[in-house]
This record gives sequence, C-alpha cells and structure tokens, in this order.
Amino acid sequence: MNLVDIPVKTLDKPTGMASALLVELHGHLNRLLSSGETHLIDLMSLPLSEADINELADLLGVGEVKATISSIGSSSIRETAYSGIWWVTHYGDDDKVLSELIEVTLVPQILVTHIDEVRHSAQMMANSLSGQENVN
Amino acid sequence: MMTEEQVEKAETLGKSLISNGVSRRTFLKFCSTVASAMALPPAAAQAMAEKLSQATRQSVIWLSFQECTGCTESITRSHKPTLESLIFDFISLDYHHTLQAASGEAAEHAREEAQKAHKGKYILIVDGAIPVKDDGVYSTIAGITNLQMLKDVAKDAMAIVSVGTCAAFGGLPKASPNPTGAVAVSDIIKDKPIINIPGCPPIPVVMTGVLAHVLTFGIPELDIHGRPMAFFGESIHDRCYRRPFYDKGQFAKAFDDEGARKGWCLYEVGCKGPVTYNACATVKWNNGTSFPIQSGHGCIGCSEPDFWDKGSFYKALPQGQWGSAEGIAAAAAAGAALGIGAAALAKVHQNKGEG
Amino acid sequence: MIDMNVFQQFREGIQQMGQMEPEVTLSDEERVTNAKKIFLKKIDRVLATDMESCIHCGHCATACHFAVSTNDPKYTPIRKLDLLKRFYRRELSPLRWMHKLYTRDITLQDLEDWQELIYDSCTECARCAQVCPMGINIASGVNVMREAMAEAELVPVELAMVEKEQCNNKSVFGYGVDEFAQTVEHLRSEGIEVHVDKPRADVFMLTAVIDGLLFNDALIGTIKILNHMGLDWTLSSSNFEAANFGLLSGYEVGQKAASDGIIQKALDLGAKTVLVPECGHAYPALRWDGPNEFGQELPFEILTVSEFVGREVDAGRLKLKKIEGGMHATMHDPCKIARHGGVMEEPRLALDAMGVDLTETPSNREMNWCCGGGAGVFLINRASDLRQKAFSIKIDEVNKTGADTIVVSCGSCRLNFLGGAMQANWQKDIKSFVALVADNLA
Amino acid sequence: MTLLDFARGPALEWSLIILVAGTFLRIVGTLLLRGKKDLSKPKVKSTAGGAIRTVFNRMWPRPHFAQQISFPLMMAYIMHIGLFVVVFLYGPHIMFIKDLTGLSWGALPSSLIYFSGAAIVATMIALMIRRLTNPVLRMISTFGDYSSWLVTLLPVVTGMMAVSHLGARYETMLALHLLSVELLFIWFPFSKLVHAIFTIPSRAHLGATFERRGVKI
Repeated sequence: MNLVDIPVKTLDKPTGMASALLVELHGHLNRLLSSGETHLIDLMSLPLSEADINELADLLGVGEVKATISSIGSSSIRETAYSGIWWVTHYGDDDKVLSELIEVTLVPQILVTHIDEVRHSAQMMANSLSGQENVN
Repeated sequence: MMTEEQVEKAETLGKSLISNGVSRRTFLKFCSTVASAMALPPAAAQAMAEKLSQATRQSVIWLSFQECTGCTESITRSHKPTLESLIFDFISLDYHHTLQAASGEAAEHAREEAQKAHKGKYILIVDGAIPVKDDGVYSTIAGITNLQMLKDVAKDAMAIVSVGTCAAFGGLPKASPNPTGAVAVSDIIKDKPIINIPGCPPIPVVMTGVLAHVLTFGIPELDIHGRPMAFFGESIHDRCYRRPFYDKGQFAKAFDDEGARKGWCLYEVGCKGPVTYNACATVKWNNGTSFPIQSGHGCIGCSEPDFWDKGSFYKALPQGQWGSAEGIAAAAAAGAALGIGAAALAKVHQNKGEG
Repeated sequence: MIDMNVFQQFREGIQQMGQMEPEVTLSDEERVTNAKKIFLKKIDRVLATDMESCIHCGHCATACHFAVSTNDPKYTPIRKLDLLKRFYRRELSPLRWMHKLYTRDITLQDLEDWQELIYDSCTECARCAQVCPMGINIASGVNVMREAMAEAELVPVELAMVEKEQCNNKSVFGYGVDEFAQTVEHLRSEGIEVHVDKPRADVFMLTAVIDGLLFNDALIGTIKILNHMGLDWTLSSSNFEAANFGLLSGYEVGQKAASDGIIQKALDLGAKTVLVPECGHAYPALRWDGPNEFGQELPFEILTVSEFVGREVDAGRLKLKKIEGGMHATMHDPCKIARHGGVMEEPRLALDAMGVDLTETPSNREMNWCCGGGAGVFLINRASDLRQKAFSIKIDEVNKTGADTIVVSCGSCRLNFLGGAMQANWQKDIKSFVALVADNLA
Repeated sequence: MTLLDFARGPALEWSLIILVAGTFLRIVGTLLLRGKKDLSKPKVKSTAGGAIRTVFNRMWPRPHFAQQISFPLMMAYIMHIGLFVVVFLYGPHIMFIKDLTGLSWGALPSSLIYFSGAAIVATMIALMIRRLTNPVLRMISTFGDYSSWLVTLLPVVTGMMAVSHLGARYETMLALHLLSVELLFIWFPFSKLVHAIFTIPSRAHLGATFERRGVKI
C-alpha cells in the first residue's frame, strides 16, 4: 500500500481565488510601473487548492524566460506571459515544493548575483590569475 | 565572554558559507522557505538572508533530560543534507550528548567550556521533562541531576528553547500519575526568555524556522503557552484540508465506514484538531508528504499541555468527561427522594395547619 | 314581565349596602394568619403545578375582559395570584428553602392591595385558562384567594353582608322563608300549580332570590315546564335558595352550609334530579363543589334548568313549538354554566326547536366573554365603572350579531345585562331562556 | 487543568448531577403534594382524553387569541424550534448526547444550524424588547425572567462564536460554551425554564378538569 491507495480526496474544483489574485497582481504591476515598487506573493500562505494553482498558472500563461538554479534541490524561475510577473518555485533535494512565490519585479531577487559573491568571485579570479602567472 | 581575539576571528556566516560552497541563492532559498513556513511577509525572506549572512555562528547547548530522543530524531531525521538541515551550518552545537562523539567527563567538560566561552550569549535547547521529585534523582547525567544541570546551564543562557512537549509542558513523563514528579522547563526557570516548541515530536522545519528567527529577528511573537505564533497561531482544524467536510456536517463515524473512505472530517472519531495549535496541516511531515489527518487518523493534540491526560484519543471533543451513568442515575434517585421528602414534609405542614 | 320598579329598588338596595362600613373583628396578625391557613389548606398538586408553571408570557391579559377593556396591566390575570404564589413558594414548594431567602412574606397590606384584583376585577370566568399556553387555571386560584380574603375579613362589604344574612337569617336581600311562602301563594293565586314540601319527589326544584324578587318569569317558566311534562317535582319551603353567597364571598363555611342543606333535602326527598335555576354560580356551587363539601358521591343528578330543558328536548320528552313570527336572537353563555359547566349545546337545541334564528357572538360557548358581573361583581358598588367597561366588550360582541334579542340563562348575567344596557342606553331585549321556552311549549 | 478540561470534566459532571437531581426534586416534590379525590359526578367516563388533548392542542392558540398573540407566539415558535434544531440536530451536540445516553441520530448540515442559531438570537432579542416595552409584561416580569433569558441565550451566542472562531481561541470559546451550557443545566431546575417539563402536567390538569365538566378545551 502506498499513499495513492489512501482514499484521500482533495477539492478538485477551483474556488475562484485565481481570478481574485489576478486582480491583485494587476494592481502590483501598475505600482511597479509608477513607482518601481516590487511585490512578492507567497502562494503557500494562501488557502489555494491544487486546482486553484493550476488555474492561476493557466491564467498567467508562459512567457519567454525560464531559469533554473541548482542549490540543494533546484529552483525554477519562469516569467509568465505577463512580463514583470514571475513564478518562482523552490524545490527541496527530494523534489518536494518548499516554497512557491509570485514576484512582481523586473528581475527576481534570487537571480540577481549578490555583491558579496561578486567580491568573492573577483577574489577567486584574482587568485586564479596570480596562480597562472606563477605557473607561467 | 568572547575575547577581542575571538571576536576578530569570528567570521560572518555569509563569508564562511561562501567558502563552504553554500551560495547566497541557497541562503535566500532557505530564508524564503522559512519565511513561508512562518507566514512572515514574503519580503522578509530577503531581510532575513541579509541578517543571517551578517550573523556569526550561534553557540548552542542542547540538554536532553527525561525524553525518548524522538525530538532529536525529528530534527536530524534525514541522512541527506536538506535545506532545513542548513540550520546546523548556522549554529555551533557545542554540546548534545546524544549526538556528540565525546562522552562522560570529556563531554561534560566541553559543555562547561562552551558555557564559559559564550556566557550570556548561547542558546540553551532542552528536550525532555525534568523530574523534581526526591531532589530529581530519577534522571542524572554524569552524576548531575537534570534539575541541577538545567539550573546551571540556564543561568548563563541568552534564551531557552524547549523542544518537544516534554520540555515545553512536561509531556509523557508528567502524565498521570507522574511517578518522577516531572515538570516543564518553564516550571523551573522563570528568569529567562523561553520559547516552547511542543509536539511529540515537533515538526523539523518549526525548529529550523524558530532558530533562524532567533538568529535574525530575535525571539518571535509567542502565544499564551510560550509557542511561536507563526507556527502555533492557528489550529490544525483551521488549516485542515478536511475542514469543508466539517462545515458541511460530513463526518466519519468510524475508521472503516463510508465517511472515512470518502475522507470526511474525523471530528466524531476523536480528532483534537480544533483545540490543537500546530503547523502540521500546512507544513506536514516527512518532507511535506502528509500529516496524521491526511493519513486517516485524528489529531491527538500532542502539542497541547497535558494531552495525554485528556481522555481517549478517540473520544470526540464535544463528549465530555461527564462521570458515569450510575452517577446520573444516583442523582435522579436522590432528586426523587428529596422530592418525596419535600412533598411529605409539605403535607405534614398542611396537616398541622389544619389541626 | 319584569317589574322595572323592583329592579330599581334592587339596585338602590345594593347601593345602600355599599355605604356600610366593613366589619373587622380580628387583629391584623390574625387576619394574615387566617389567610395563610387557607392557602396552606387549599394548595393541592394541581394548584401547585399551576404555581410552578407560569412563564410570564402575559397572554392571559388578552383573554380577560377587565384587562382588555381597561388596558391596565394591573388586571393581568396571573398577577392576581401573586400572593398565593408567594405563599406557595415560601411554604410548600419543593424549593421552599431557596425561595424563602428572597420571597417576601405576605402582609395585611398585600392582602388589602389585592382585594380589588380578587373581587372587583375577576369574575372567575376562566377565559384566561383558554389562552394560557401552560394551562394554568387562574380562576381556581382566585377562588382560593377569595377564601383567604374572607378569612382575613377582606370581603367587599356588599358581599360580606349578603353572605352574613344568608348564613345567619337564611335569607338573601331580605327574601327568606316567609317571603318565599308569599311568592308561592301569589303564584297559586294566579292559577299556577306549585308543589312545595312534597315528602318524596323525582325532581327537587330550587329557585333563587333574584327569581323570587325580580325574575318571576324564570321561576314561573321552570314550574310551567315541569308541570307541562307532568313530572313528580317539588320545591322546599326551607331549602329553596340555590344562590350561594358563601362561594361568591369566599366563606367556605357558609358555602358548605348552604350546599349541605340542599343536598340533605334532596336525599330526604329521594330525588333523582336536583334542578338548579337560572343562577350562574349556583350551578358549580352545587354541581362541582357540593358533593366534595358534603363529603360523598351523590345518588342524584344536578342539572341547571337550561341543561335539563335541552336534554329533554333532545330526548323528545319535551316538545316545543316554533315562535310565532320568528325571532332573531343571540345567546350569552354564562361562564359558570357554559365554560365551567359544559352546558353549551343544550340551550341551543331548545332554541333551534323553537325556530330561533340564532346568530352567535364572535366568541361563544367556552370562549364566551363574561358579561362582567359574575362571581358577585354585580353586587360590588365600587366596581361599577370597571364592570361597565368590561360590559362594553359584550355590547360589541352582541352588536356584531345584529340580533335585537339576547337569550340568557343566568340571573346574575341578566341583572348585569339590564343594568349595563340601562347605563349604556343600549336598547336590547334581554330574555330569560327558561321563560322563552315556557312560552313556547307544545 | 485548563478551562476546557474543567468545563468538560468536573463542571459538566456536577452540572448534570444538579440538573437531574434538581429537576426530579422539583417535579416529584410538586406532583406528590396533596391531592383530593373529586366526589362530584363527572360528565365523562374518563378525563384522560381531555388531558392528552390539551397537552397537544395548547401548542397552538385558539383563533380567538391568534391575532393578539401572533407576534410573540411566532417568535416563541421560531425560538423553540430553533433551540430544538440546534440542541438536537447539530452533529457535535448529537455526539454529546450519544456520549451521555448512547442514543444518536442523523444531523442536519451545519449551515442550517447556523441559520437556526441566528434565528434564535434574533427572536430572543425581539421577545426581550417586547418584555421591556409591553406594559403587561413589564408589570409581571421578575428577575427570573430576565436571568433565564440570559442563561438561555448565552449558550447559543457562545456556541455560535465558537464555531465561527470569534471572540477567543476555539478551546476558550468551547470552554465558555460548555460552561454556559452547564450554567443552563444548573439554572434549569430552579427557574422557570423547568416549564419545559411542567407544561405537560399543567396542561394535562387543566384539560382533565374541563373534560370532567364536559368542556372540550
């Protein structure tokens, strides 16, 4: 017996939350335009059923950017058909969804390279260059 | 107190983790997950990541008393490195006598060292209840009673985290008849901030989240039982996916009936979800696979004080402990007897009045 | 047929009584103690259940002619039992230990305050019992209250005087054995066959002072019917009076004495039937209370005259003819005979046999509105305004029928109708049921 | 011991004992009072029919009174039916009763229960406004009327608050709900609420009295 055999039924009809979220997102898009203010929505904190999430994904569509991050499990970052609205999903190392976010921004925060890491990489590169010199 | 030298040496987590190959994106991902689990505003993830990267490794002393090691099992349940286990990269677990290699006097020595080195700065994590009967002789480590050890270590702690229902509320050791006189940490230590993370065992991510919160934003908001509101603010029932069945009045009457097969609400077979505050229904267990109600059993209320002594796990909430049918029958008989007596006396009164 | 001069004299006589001072012989303490003794004695499980059951819904006020016509909440029927309830709670309730902590004891002042509620503004008509959702019999409680009032010397002076007269002189309104003998002589002189003091008789007929003095038509009517049917009947020269002022005033001893006399006589006569005249309260006094006061079940039946007539008509033993020229009438059901006595269809059968075109008042039979004069209220002078207000309901009811004739089978009601109509200048023909029947024997 | 434990445990046990003992005391102590045999000749063979009839037909007023009392009657009906529905047809209450008596039956959907609860509150408020404004009711009302009203209303309000998660945390509201019910249990035998039982003998007595006299009421 596995989990599928346990007779558990989830609500399979969308509740209309998706369209409500769409209205909210539209407001955030306008704010991004007018003041540059970004926004984050944590989908897991909302009482959304699987059907709701599917509906929302359908409504938002698929845009042209798709990025994957690999760090203890993967993360998927996709721009939706509405530019400026990003769908971010973090997976654990076992491919379970850890968190699912919608970001209204020009570039999702997680894609932006942190200045500390730029500093670190500059250092590394410097080390590596000086190493080459030494070899040469 | 750390010496000047130590402070200089102390590296920020950001730096040390980068050199260990943990990227800032991983950091942010961890914080997003924690923020989501703690229902913090989504934007807090970034602030948390920033703060965490600036923090130094936190010294932690973990004391285990009257317990079953379930709590430790819970937080370390996986062999694979997971995002949640990152917390171990953020802390310096200076003493945990179940996990550490050292034992006996060497181990106790390590504890004393850590206590001295990080006086007033370390976090004390306790799992297990503390027996106090007969001066606490029922549980000792290296000849020191739990009671004494708790008092000693708590003295110099910054804050205490009581992990598991035993440490938080006394749990099973305290269950009636409580032969060892077990009590909760908060029954003994009154002058330190105490965060209770009850549960039998607690949810791993709850421990992670609370520790991350303490490291970044300090002690989180607590409820009347000292539990972080972020995880214990809502009842299992409030966030239960079977709640619509409750609202519609569709209940399983037995574990093998039609209602149970249809996944209806388990209220009538004793689910304690409505009076149990924990994050099981949202965070779930076993890497978010399931939680008791989802696998067909009612919540037993393990994160609530004295959950073991509240009658059968299978007795529905509205069913009280109303005594016995015999008691009610006796009351009826007594009432009737009183009534007969009252009427007889009234008649005597009437007859006298006429005489 | 009624001599209105006699009616006027009668009214004036009552008015004079009202000017007398009530007689008080007992100390205040004794009066309260005596009243309480009655409560103690009279509360039984039925009354106790009533005392326990009230939910204070106030519906009874919508059924009471005094409460409705005055719109004054103090006349709310259940309130009339407050003292009884207080006593019950303090002394006999199974929760008396608790009630005693906060329920005030009864004082003479309380009793004095309640006198108007118990006598002037309650005819014990029991209409309120028809609306009470808890089924509380308020009228029977008021009756106990009256008995307590009587023991506390708080009977309105008119009722007290009449009762005293009946008890001591065996006469009412000065109408005693001699006066009755004169009436008999008078009737015989008019050629009416009157049987008095036969040693044995099947039917023992009673009359009432009011019929002897004023409503001769009712007395004669009854005699005519009995003669017409050829029955073996008799009056008694000593026990002719059916009216029972012991009941009306609340003097239990007086009530028993009056009833016992009649019952003993009926037993002596070997009567099969005791015929109660058109006198409302006389019927329940004898029919329901009589055997209980006498202390045994009785071997004869007690019928009021309208009941007797209806039954005989129904059985075909009494034939009536259609009234010449027809008659459009309505009927007043006396509370004591209809609601308290179950005599409702019998008079209607007789009226039907006489071809009376009967239009019922909107409330009739056990729902009938009391005329406002029952239970001795017609005697209480100070209640006259109150009584007249209550009577206005009756006027409305009758007016709605469009009938000009009202058939009544109770002397007190008839008296109250006459007085009320006179005061309201209301032109209606108020007829005695039995007199109407006697005029149409076939 | 938490408030809920107290409410579910000793408070429930003792309130039930008081409820049962007190009710028996009151009923038995009243119905066993002196009763006299009526020696007058009844007009009917048996008065039982009248007694039973009156118990039932007093549930509805005679047409003569229908108009004057229709409003309070309607309110009272809604309130009593509502109380019946909420007390006996709500799932968790059936559980409670089942635990107490072993008897159980089908429940109504919760939405209907909430609707009934709201109807009870609305009608009880309407009835109280009437009691406070109608001159007759003001005159005859006692402390017992107001307190019994409150004691009856409290469980409804706390129950509705508990299910709708208002006021306090669920377990606190549940405890308050239970405590308010227990207050009702304790209050019941010593107040006019016992009319729930007395209405039967009281109506039966009246029905029998009148039946005996040949009057069908």
